[in-house]
Amino acid sequence: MTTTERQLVTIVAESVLRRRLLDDLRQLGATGYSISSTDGSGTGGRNTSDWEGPHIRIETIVRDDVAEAILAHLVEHYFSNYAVVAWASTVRVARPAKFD
Amino acid sequence: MTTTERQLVTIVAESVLRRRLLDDLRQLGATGYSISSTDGSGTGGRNTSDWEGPHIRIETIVRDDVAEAILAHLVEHYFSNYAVVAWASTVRVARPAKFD
Amino acid sequence: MTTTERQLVTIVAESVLRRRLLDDLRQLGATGYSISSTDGSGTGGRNTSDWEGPHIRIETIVRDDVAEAILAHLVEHYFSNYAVVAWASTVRVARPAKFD
Amino acid sequence: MLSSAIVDNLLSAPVLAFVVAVLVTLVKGDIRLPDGLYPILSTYLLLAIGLKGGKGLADADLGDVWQPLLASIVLGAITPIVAYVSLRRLGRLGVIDSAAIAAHYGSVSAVTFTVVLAFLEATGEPTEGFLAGLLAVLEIVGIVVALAIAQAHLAREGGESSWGEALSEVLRGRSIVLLIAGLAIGLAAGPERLEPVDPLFVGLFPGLLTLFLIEMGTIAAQRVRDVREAGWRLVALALAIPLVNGLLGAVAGSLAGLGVGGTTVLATLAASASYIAAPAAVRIALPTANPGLYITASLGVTFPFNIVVGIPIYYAMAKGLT
Amino acid sequence: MLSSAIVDNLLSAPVLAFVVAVLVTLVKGDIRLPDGLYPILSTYLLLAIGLKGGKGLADADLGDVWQPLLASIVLGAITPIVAYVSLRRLGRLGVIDSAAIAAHYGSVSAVTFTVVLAFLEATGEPTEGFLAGLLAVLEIVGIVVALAIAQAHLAREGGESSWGEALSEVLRGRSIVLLIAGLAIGLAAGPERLEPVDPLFVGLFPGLLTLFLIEMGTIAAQRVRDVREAGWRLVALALAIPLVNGLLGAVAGSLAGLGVGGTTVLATLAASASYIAAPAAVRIALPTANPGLYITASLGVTFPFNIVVGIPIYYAMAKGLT
Amino acid sequence: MLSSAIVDNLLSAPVLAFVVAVLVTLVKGDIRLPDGLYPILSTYLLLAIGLKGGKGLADADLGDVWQPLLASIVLGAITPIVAYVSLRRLGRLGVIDSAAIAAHYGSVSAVTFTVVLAFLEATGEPTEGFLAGLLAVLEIVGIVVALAIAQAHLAREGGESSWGEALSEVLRGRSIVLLIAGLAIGLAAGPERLEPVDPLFVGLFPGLLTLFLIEMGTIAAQRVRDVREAGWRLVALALAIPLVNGLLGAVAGSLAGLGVGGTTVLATLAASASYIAAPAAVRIALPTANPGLYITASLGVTFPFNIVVGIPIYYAMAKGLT
Ligand SMILES: Nc1ncnc2c1ncn2[C@@H]1O[C@H](COP(=O)(O)O)[C@@H](O)[C@H]1O
Ligand SMILES: Nc1ncnc2c1ncn2[C@@H]1O[C@H](COP(=O)(O)O)[C@@H](O)[C@H]1O
Ligand SMILES: Nc1ncnc2c1ncn2[C@@H]1O[C@H](COP(=O)(O)O)[C@@H](O)[C@H]1O
Ligand code: NA
Ligand code: NA
Ligand code: NA
Repeated sequence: MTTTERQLVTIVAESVLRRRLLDDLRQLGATGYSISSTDGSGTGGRNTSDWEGPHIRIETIVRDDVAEAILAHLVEHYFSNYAVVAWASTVRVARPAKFD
Repeated sequence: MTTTERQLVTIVAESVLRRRLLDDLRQLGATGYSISSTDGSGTGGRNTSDWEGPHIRIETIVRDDVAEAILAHLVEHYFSNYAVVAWASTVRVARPAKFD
Repeated sequence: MTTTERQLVTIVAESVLRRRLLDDLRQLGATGYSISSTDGSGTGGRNTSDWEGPHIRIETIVRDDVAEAILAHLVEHYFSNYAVVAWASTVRVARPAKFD
Repeated sequence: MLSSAIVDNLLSAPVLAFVVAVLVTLVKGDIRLPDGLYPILSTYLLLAIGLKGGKGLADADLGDVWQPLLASIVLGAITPIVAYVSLRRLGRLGVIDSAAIAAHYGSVSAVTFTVVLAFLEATGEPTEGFLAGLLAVLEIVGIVVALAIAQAHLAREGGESSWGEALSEVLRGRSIVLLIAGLAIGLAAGPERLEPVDPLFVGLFPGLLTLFLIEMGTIAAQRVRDVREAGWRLVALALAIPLVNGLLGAVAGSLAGLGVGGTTVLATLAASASYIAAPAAVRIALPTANPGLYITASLGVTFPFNIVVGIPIYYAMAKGLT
Repeated sequence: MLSSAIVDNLLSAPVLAFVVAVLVTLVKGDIRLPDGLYPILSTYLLLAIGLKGGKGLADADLGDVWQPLLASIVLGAITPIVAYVSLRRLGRLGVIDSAAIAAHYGSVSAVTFTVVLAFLEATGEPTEGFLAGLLAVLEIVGIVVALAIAQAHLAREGGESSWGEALSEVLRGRSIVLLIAGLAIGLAAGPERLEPVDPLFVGLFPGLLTLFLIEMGTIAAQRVRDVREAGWRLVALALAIPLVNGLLGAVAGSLAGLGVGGTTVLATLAASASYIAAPAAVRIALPTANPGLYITASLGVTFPFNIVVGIPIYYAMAKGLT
Repeated sequence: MLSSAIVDNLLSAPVLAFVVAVLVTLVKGDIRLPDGLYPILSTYLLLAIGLKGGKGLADADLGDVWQPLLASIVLGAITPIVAYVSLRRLGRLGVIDSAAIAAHYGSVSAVTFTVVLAFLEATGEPTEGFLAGLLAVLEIVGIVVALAIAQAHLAREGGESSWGEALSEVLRGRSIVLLIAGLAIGLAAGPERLEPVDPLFVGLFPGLLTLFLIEMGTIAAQRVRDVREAGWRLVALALAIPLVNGLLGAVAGSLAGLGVGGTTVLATLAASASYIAAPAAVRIALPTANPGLYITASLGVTFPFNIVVGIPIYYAMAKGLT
């Protein structure tokens, strides 16, 4: 069957950003997302999850341009002050229209 | 070390499909899977997780042909009536035989 | 915006290995990780999670050479005796330095 | 008289918690219970109900039980048909959606059951101990009948329906299994041997039910938007069907020789709509049915109606009839 | 006298559990409670506190309440300023970090509140029922004042601060919402109607608080490393500010006509530092503030100090002043 | 006499819950408790046991304690050797698998401990308060001895074994830590000061144990398939070893001057097999050992055997010997 390429953007962030990030995603053109919680540690040293509770892990399948926009947005607004990590990868989906 | 390419198929679906989807995966040739729960929202509007509980998120590493078969199967049996999203991506594994 | 390629290594393992695996990752050069829990089944037949509790699922973004080293390390030390599955995929990140 | 019963019910901790949670959620306050607590509480409630029923059965003699049991089976067969016919005729809904919704009204809501027990407890009205046994019966029969209706239709159409699977989904599902396990343990151990576990399963019951209803309130409130979309016909029927089925339940209860308490409970069960077992079964058996309709009706309208004003009404019916 | 009160407090189950958990964690023992239990326990504690306060308000007449209420608002305005000024002057911290920390000392710690209640309960000292109402007020006012300070400064700098959002974060946040929901339910239902839920919300309270403090101990212990980094100035202030604010609280309480118990509670609230509502609000409103400073001060130093030795001190102050 | 004790035990809520859960799971019913409840319950049980033991130690004087303590250490050394030798000789298993399984029989099952306490409670048989202290000792010694056996062998073979790590895994692991933390808190606070937390840690104990055993039943039932594979030799030994070790425990208990209750408990501990601490340690120290063997033996055969029929047998032994 024919599949189409889309971008899967995964964001791991401290939970206090939950509402904000989900709003941002919608505005940047994501049509949906999946969210779960995760723990972890990184270079930020101090782990906010100790008092904020577990991090959130967001996955959203989007068009390439939206993926670009999301990463750029994260860099501009969150990377400097918050515990946020994000990555994008190419995936194949069966119903591309659902994510446009 | 030498790695071999396989397909990682990720399925996010409403929890009521749990038993069915896992049976389907086995029959379609998946040798194993990992399953966790997730929340989310999409174009389906109404979120079944409100009363069904969190969605399930299934990951299964399979051969390319099996990945194709899984996506095709999902499109045919579930996409129209259920809250299901799935994507496939290429990953590298160390023990390909384990997934054949 | 410019993104750089890195490797996302995902490890699913029985929970008893938690402390060990996280130590190994640090020593092999991972600068951070995200960890959550998952259930699943595979070819190992008997599912250790019945009495050990859910598996752990570790994600770590690393340089290509570190990814190689991690997979090699897992094959050598864990694959034969423990319930461990791992895969690597190429992802794009905005702040490559964070993962070096 | 009725109004005072409504106020008493409204000011009881569980119902009050439900109403407060609905209001808070409507003003966008975050009062959801932590994930993981909801399944724990529902597991607890089902087990506790089962144990209570099992203890009751241990004391009761078969003579008292068979008539209410028969009445429950009959109700399980009639109530979904009442729902189905009114949804088709008055609700102008298709066969599938009508059958889907009917399955919810044929089945029962265990939480509504616990609320009516708490209400009667507070009112000082005694209840037969074995009523939880009827709950298990009613939960199943109604779903089966409603799915059979859809099944028959689909067969005629040549459409495929996996209702065998749906049935086993119900029978092996946690809600039925926990209820029956509780019944079995309670029946085998009997009241004395269960005293050590009473602090958990009896003493904490009202408190944990209150906690649970906070979560129910947030869930129900999220359905309000859908209620608007669902249209006035469905909303009206989601209020009318419980009253009709409640009356049938009250009649059946009094005929079966239940006291005022037991009759009130049977009426409430008949009036209640399932929002756990039924949706899961229907989702499998009738995937094309619109969840927006059956969840909105059962969870968004009938459930709040029953626990806030319905229960006192069924109590009044029971007193009138026995 | 004071020392014996400290020993009594230290040997109470909740405080002892906290201390043991700290020690175990420091020797790398794994005593963390399972994930998911922490949010369940904090939800429970907030609801239980709210219900208790609501019951108290139901009994109290407005005449007794308005003065303490006023005192709380005044305290909510003064305590963060005390903190801010001392952090700027003595702590030599920047505006942002000072305001961020001040928000924590302006707000309150609900857990510290529950520990002082348990302490007074054990001491046999009666407390006014409506105190939990003051908790809700104090939790908010202090944060607002402190954020306003930062806000004013940032405005001058032309910097952007999303403090409107931060405020709604606090007001709609679970801790305030659960507290207020509990107050509303308790107030509406009143003591008699809540008796069925007392086994859960009253009977289990000390035990679940003890369980909760085990988790708090592990979290506080993880901050110890940070305490070293934070420097002696901040640590000293994290001990001094509570004592000053505690004294202010004791004075305010006695002026407001509270008894020894109520005055002790108000002093403890004034002395306590928030580590749930405040951090979340500050993280949003002042993202450039260093969490390493405000969490270490509130959770790593002030919280342990207050529950182990602070409470008996505030109790002594209260007895001296009333 | 014995048979009636077996029936009494079988009809107690916890054991009944276990049996019902096993049966339900075997007929593919879904009675698993929600994820997250299992770790919460085991945390609770370990803390509650520890607190009980701590209270007991607070009252006991060293004179009564040192003999049972010595007996426990001796048992901790002998029982794994009994297991190891019989598994090698009669079970015809390799060194690694024999040592791995022996570690489980040398260690103890805290849940079996709680079931025997509940059984004696129901029987009205008094027990020494400090027994939970022995539990902590026994849990560790047996594992160490068994791992030492394997260690010695592996050293000879020149094979590598990370048993230091395994040991710290046990000592820092949650089960030991929670137990010891509970003991410390109970010992320091003493009975009076712990009264406020009794509703949680004493009152709810039988109920929460019952809930826990439902989950244990589902887990044990999942091992049934493995039991078939494991072969009759292992199954036979998984029934014989507990009886032998139980007898040794009963003898040791009576020699150590314990009463019938305490002797029954020590016998049960000696007979019980660990399925939490031991598997985790063995998985690390002896990765090549086959979990299918040691989990099946301890969890699939010995655990059900002990709680259903073993305990009354050990009780009979104790009565015969003291
Ligand atoms: N290299 C990484 N791979 C995967 N997740 C990471 C990585 N680095 C950081 N994270 C996640 O991002 C969170 C914040 O990281 P940091 O901002 O570096 O403290 C951590 O708690 C992890 O959950
Ligand atoms: N674009 C997306 N990216 C990631 N997950 C999605 C996306 N769209 C939907 N989902 C997930 O799939 C579920 C069902 O989506 P839908 O069928 O569109 O309502 C949602 O609840 C999400 O968990
Ligand atoms: N093909 C697969 N795809 C995804 N996860 C797998 C796969 N096979 C095994 N796993 C995960 O790895 C764990 C151990 O697998 P195994 O060692 O094959 O028993 C399982 O419990 C799953 O969580
Ligand atoms: Na019904
Ligand atoms: Na304060
Ligand atoms: Na043993």
